[in-house]
Amino acid sequence: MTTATPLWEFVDISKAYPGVLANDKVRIKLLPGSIHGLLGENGCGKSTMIKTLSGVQQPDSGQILHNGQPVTISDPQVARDHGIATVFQEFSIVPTLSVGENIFLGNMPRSRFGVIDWAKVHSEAARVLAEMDVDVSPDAITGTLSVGEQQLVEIAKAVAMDARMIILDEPTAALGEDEIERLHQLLRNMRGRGTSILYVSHRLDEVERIVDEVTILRGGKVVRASGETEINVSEIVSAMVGEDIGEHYPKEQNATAEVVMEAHGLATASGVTDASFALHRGEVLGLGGVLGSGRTEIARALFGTDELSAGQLILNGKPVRFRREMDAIRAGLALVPENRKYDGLFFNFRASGNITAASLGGLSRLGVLNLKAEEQATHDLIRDLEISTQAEEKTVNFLSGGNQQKIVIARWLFSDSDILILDEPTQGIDIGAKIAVYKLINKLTRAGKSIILISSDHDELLAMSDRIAIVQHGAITRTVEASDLTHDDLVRASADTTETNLEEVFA
Amino acid sequence: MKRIFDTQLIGPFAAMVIVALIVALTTERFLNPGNLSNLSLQVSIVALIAIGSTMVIFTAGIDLSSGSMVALLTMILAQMLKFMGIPLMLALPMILIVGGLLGLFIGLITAYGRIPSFITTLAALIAFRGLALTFNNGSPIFSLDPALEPIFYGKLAGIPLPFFYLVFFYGLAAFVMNFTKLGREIYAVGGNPAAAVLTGINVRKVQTTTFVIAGFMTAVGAILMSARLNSGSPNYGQTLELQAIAAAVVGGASLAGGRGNILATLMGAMTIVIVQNGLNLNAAPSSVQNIVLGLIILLAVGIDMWRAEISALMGRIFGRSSSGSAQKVKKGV
Amino acid sequence: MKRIFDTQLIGPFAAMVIVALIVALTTERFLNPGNLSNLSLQVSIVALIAIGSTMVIFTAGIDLSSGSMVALLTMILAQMLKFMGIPLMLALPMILIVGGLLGLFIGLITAYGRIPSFITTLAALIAFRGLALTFNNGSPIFSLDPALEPIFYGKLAGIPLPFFYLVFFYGLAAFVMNFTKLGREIYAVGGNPAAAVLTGINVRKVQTTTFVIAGFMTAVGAILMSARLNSGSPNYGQTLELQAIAAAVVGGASLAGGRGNILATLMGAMTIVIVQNGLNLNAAPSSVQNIVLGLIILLAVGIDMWRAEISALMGRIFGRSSSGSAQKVKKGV
Amino acid sequence: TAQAENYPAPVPLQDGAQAPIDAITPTNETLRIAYMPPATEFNYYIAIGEGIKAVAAEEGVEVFMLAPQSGADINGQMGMIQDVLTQDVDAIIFGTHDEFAAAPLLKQAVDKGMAVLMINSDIPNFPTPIHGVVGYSQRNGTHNIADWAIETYGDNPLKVGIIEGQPGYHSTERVGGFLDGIEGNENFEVVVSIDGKWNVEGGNTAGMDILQSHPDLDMIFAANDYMIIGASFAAKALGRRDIVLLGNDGDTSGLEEIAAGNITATVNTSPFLMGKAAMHATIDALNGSYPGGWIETPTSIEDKDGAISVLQEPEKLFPQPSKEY
Ligand SMILES: Nc1ncnc2c1ncn2[C@@H]1O[C@H](COP(=O)(O)OP(=O)(O)OP(=O)(O)O)[C@@H](O)[C@H]1O
Ligand SMILES: Nc1ncnc2c1ncn2[C@@H]1O[C@H](COP(=O)(O)OP(=O)(O)OP(=O)(O)O)[C@@H](O)[C@H]1O
Ligand SMILES: [Mg+2]
Ligand SMILES: [Mg+2]
Repeated sequence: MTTATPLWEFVDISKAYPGVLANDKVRIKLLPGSIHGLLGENGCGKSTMIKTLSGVQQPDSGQILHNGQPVTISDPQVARDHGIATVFQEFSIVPTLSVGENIFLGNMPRSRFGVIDWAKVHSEAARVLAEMDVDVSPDAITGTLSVGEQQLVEIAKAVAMDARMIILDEPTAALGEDEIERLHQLLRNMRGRGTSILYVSHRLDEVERIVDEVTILRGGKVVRASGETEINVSEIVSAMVGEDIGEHYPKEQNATAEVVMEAHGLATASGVTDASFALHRGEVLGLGGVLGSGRTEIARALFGTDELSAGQLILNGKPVRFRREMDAIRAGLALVPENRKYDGLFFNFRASGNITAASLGGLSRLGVLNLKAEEQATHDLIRDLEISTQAEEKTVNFLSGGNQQKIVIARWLFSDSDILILDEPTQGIDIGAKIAVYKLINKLTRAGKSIILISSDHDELLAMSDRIAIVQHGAITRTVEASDLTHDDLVRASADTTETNLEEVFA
Repeated sequence: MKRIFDTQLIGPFAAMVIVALIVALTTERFLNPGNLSNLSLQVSIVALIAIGSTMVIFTAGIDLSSGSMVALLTMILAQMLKFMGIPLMLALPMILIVGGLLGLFIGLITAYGRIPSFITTLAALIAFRGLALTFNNGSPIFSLDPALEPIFYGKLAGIPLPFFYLVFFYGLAAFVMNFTKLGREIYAVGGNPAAAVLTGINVRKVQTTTFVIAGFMTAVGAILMSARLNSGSPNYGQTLELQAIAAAVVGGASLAGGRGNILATLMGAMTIVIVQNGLNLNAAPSSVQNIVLGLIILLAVGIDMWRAEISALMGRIFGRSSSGSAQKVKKGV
Repeated sequence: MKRIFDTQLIGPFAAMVIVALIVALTTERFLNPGNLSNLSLQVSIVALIAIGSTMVIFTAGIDLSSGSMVALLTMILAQMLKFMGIPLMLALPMILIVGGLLGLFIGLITAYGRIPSFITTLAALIAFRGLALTFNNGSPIFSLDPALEPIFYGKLAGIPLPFFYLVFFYGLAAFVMNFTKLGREIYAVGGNPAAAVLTGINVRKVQTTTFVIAGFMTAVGAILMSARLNSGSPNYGQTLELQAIAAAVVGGASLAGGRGNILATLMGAMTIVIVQNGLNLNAAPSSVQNIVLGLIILLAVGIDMWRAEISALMGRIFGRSSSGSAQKVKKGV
Repeated sequence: TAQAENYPAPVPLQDGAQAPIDAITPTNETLRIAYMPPATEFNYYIAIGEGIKAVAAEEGVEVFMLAPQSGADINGQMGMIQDVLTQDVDAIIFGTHDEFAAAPLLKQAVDKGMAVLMINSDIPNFPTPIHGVVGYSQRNGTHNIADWAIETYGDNPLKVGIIEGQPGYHSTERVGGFLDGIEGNENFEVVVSIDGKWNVEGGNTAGMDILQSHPDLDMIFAANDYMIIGASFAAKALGRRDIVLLGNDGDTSGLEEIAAGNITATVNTSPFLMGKAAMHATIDALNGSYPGGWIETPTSIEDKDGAISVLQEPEKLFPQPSKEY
């Protein structure tokens, strides 16, 4: 660990939003050639800090020192001029523009006359993508790429700047194991060249693997400062949460022998090629695979969103055919989508409207809603799931990510679904909220419900599933007991190598 | 009840009262009983049409077609009454059905053709006016039926009938929006269509339904227009769609969808009509009327947008008391 | 060049050619040289205004104000020329500046007041018409200046001057959109405003700039209108804003922003004008003209929306050859 | 010639406003004539068009109408004239809300040898020379109804409200004629004057509002029949059946409202007959037998009895009355 003068030093940065003090005298020192983790629960103020450092907003008070000199970062352009590149938590690509343009957005290479130099845009973008080992054309329209590829473009934007400091706010939320490893390699290379890196993630396994020092925030305040001790996950967790939370993966075994759903050779136009599995009552069936392997598409096929082009679905022994989501919901299926913000929540509703959205038919007689029953049920669920009681009065945009996720799951508890498909249910939520979701999974399986769990966090998938189905190119190639798999097995089994002999892997 | 008269009504209600006070103080005859009942006549057509426009806005759509549809429907009604000898009692329900069908048509193209409602209703705005011109060589048709006028000018217990139509249809609309599955689905579709699909809400059906309602309410407005003028004309209803949208917007409906109170639209319409009435009573030229209406729209939306800032400012001026309320007003449904 | 004339132009160009062919086959005098040079006169005003409307649409905004602004600017110009004795050579640049300032005003309220452009420009649509009525007691001002007419009716080498204005301004606009920082920022703001903010693009400035451009181009249109009619009137320009939006939309601009080609707007405007010209040459009544225009808007957007489906259908009918192109056409800017 | 029966003798146009009749060079075997009123939205111009068509049918010439829908759409009208110029028409009968806008295009038409006549106008000096003008004197018409009102009601003090059209030549002339007529008469006091936008809807709103602000009004004059029809509904709704309502035009529906006792009187300007006169003059111009100049068509004031007798001659009306009188 170097002891050079910090490249950047942030002194007593405070920032308040109406009603919250999001950052309270936060101090961070960033050394050249070091990866600095910024950790904490949802809403503790990480992104707020990052926005301040990137010039997106101004701090209410505090000082920013660059090589010991005070500077003001008045807008993102100034940050860029100081060699700061940021990958924001919110997607900041423009879907209608090409990959090359996105990489140089706000910073397009121009000729002497201020005219955009398209040849250079193309060649430079191609160079950066090649350096990152990303196989995407600079001319591709970014909106047509997969979520993971878009995230990589996002990172390429920062890489292209050749910055002295690079800030990444949850860059791996949409990435698979493989891409994460490649990103880490890239970051290590940059660290080697003396770049200073500020890294935010809720995936603590990653933190252990790559971060040199950490700053932990709680309620906007620093509770552990840089470089004090060795990095140790359980200490980090207790510092973040403020208490010892015990077991990270409180798995219960509730699977029974009864088969509730069977899929035989499902295929869809959107990329499912051959999905077969059986789901038992009380079971958590994990879907493991690399980014873009088609797990989300399998979920969509099961839920009636995408039409089946082949195969058969059998529910409680009877063949079923879902033509739209409503059919699946009526048959007792539920889908907690991958992206709760865009596909899950109604931000114009309070908890009640969100929780009952999938059950309006059952909640009404002759089209008239039973509002009393709705209030009561909402109240009970908020109590049972330990959701913030603010949710009763305020619209859900005021809630933390964890509370939001619980509300989406509560929707399907209320609709009394028997089979829940959870697509990346813990993405972007903090460790405390994750554990709450795991407990919720236990509660559900205990009550005899079955769960299909999709997660790119291999530790989570291994710990919380009873069995794991390996997904490759839209096909389920193998289903095995979770306890028979190790982390490495899962990585290798799902790796994108068609030649790999799977028998060998599981041997 | 609490649900219907929620905090979203406070702003539009306050705006209406303030405007009424200003007009009452500056204009002698404003508070004449005759003038007050006049107001319910003046507001009725645009306010009834605005029910549909508002519901479409709640789903994050927009309806630009209602003005032209009024023209078309008054011509169809006139044709039926004057040249086809269809009796009034048969012609009126037929017009309501035609209105609903035109709405259905627009709704189907919008929802199932995946064409933005701005486009479909812009096309309808232009084409319906053209269709209206195909009747009677494009000439107005007058003196339709003596029994038509009382529908607009009639009174019950001294109160103009349009007042009762307003109470009835706004009561019904408030009930639908707050107490029925359809109402909730309309807000859900406007709030997040992708999420609505994944929760099993038939988004296209809901969108189509709002256009059917809009078409039906436009037909109600067209009947009142015909009754008011005892005639049909391809020129009626020009810019009526903008007035209806203005009423919704002054009432605080968000064009982004998902947010707003249907009763606030009535208050928005009242606010606009009170101002126009006040200006008319003072014989203000139409130039002033236009400028004032433009400013009202801007102010109403501006105040809604800057509520947090204004309340913070008020807080700074009058002490901290009002600071909490800014957040509260955003309360959902 | 390849960048400007990209695949997004194919559709609108094909539409224009098909429409022109149909009109040419059904109408004797369509291909008269006189009539062809006529077309550039007919299209000029709306096409020039549509440059600004299209740029606003690219940022995911909408400009409803241009029609009324034309009325206001023709009145201001008339006032200056007729009653204030300001010479033409001074009055014209002043009108361009006033247009830009009005656009700036709308842009500032929209961008910095965080009010949706639909609202600000709806308010402007109403208020500008009112302002126009404040001049000369609301009466038109005729017979402004003999030197005004040649601006519209003049010719160079036998080609009407408006043709050259179109070439100049569309050339400039295409250059701005494709080869300058501003152009790319406009697309970025329309494609994802949040991302644009985070990348350091001054979103509000970009939005404001598009409205300034829109105001300026509207002033250009207003000057041509005054030159054509040698007068100013508070009634000019009604529904011109809708025609300009229709041109953009028929040219394939997405109202959701971020996508479209500015030259396609010219083709959209041409398509509309060719149809109107064809109908005029056949003395079609305004009812038919309206209905046809409504259908064109719907069809143009429909074909754009259903491109994938249509191409799949074609593929099924004519063999698989065309199936790949559907994706390609959606390719960006 | 036959002209004296078909239309009153023309009055010469002002100096330099008359285009030479002998320069007209018809090109078509069957004459082809364009009728281009300012808008289709006014029934009045449709009625003129019917008069034109009636003569066309008698004389075996071809006539077509082309006009924008809205009277405000002058740009649209110019576009249409421009499109017509590229066709082989022999004559244009036009009406416009903006003579100066139309002037350069009509100059082209005259230069091409077309016969060019303006309809529904009383301006004898169009900005570019044309062949003829057909219309009634706007100012005289409403001056006459003012005289009639003084004669009929002038013995007692009267409060008068005026509903104007949208500002412009027609509104100025008609309202001006009425004001000229009552000027100097102490019993007539104009207490309010507002815009009724030329249509029934606008007239109704205006009527409602002026009767609210001036409940003591005795008389309303509106600059056209549509607006006074709108105002009559307002008067009826407010129980003011006694109020004197005066219009201008002689639109069939206006006459029927007078016959029904809902409106008091109007200036009957016989648009159908005006159309016939214009068409005869145009055909004569193409034949060289029309000397050029302004043809003033007659107007009359029609109260209830007068309206009924006009309605008894439906062959001179368009549209046809809704019943037999
Ligand atoms: N624009 C804003 N307006 C008001 N409050 C905000 C705003 N942005 C963030 N906040 C609030 O500030 C606090 C800190 O939010 P921030 O986004 O910095 O948290 P975070 O640590 O990044 O959380 P996460 O891990 O969920 O990304 C939260 O209480 C949040 O609700
Ligand atoms: N909008 C899109 N248009 C075209 N192809 C897409 C689109 N979105 C995703 N794909 C493709 O579909 C496949 C699945 O993409 P996605 O990243 O959504 O994977 P996924 O199924 O969610 O993966 P995971 O297994 O991580 O859940 C990939 O091959 C991707 O390139
Ligand atoms: Mg964050
Ligand atoms: Mg996925």
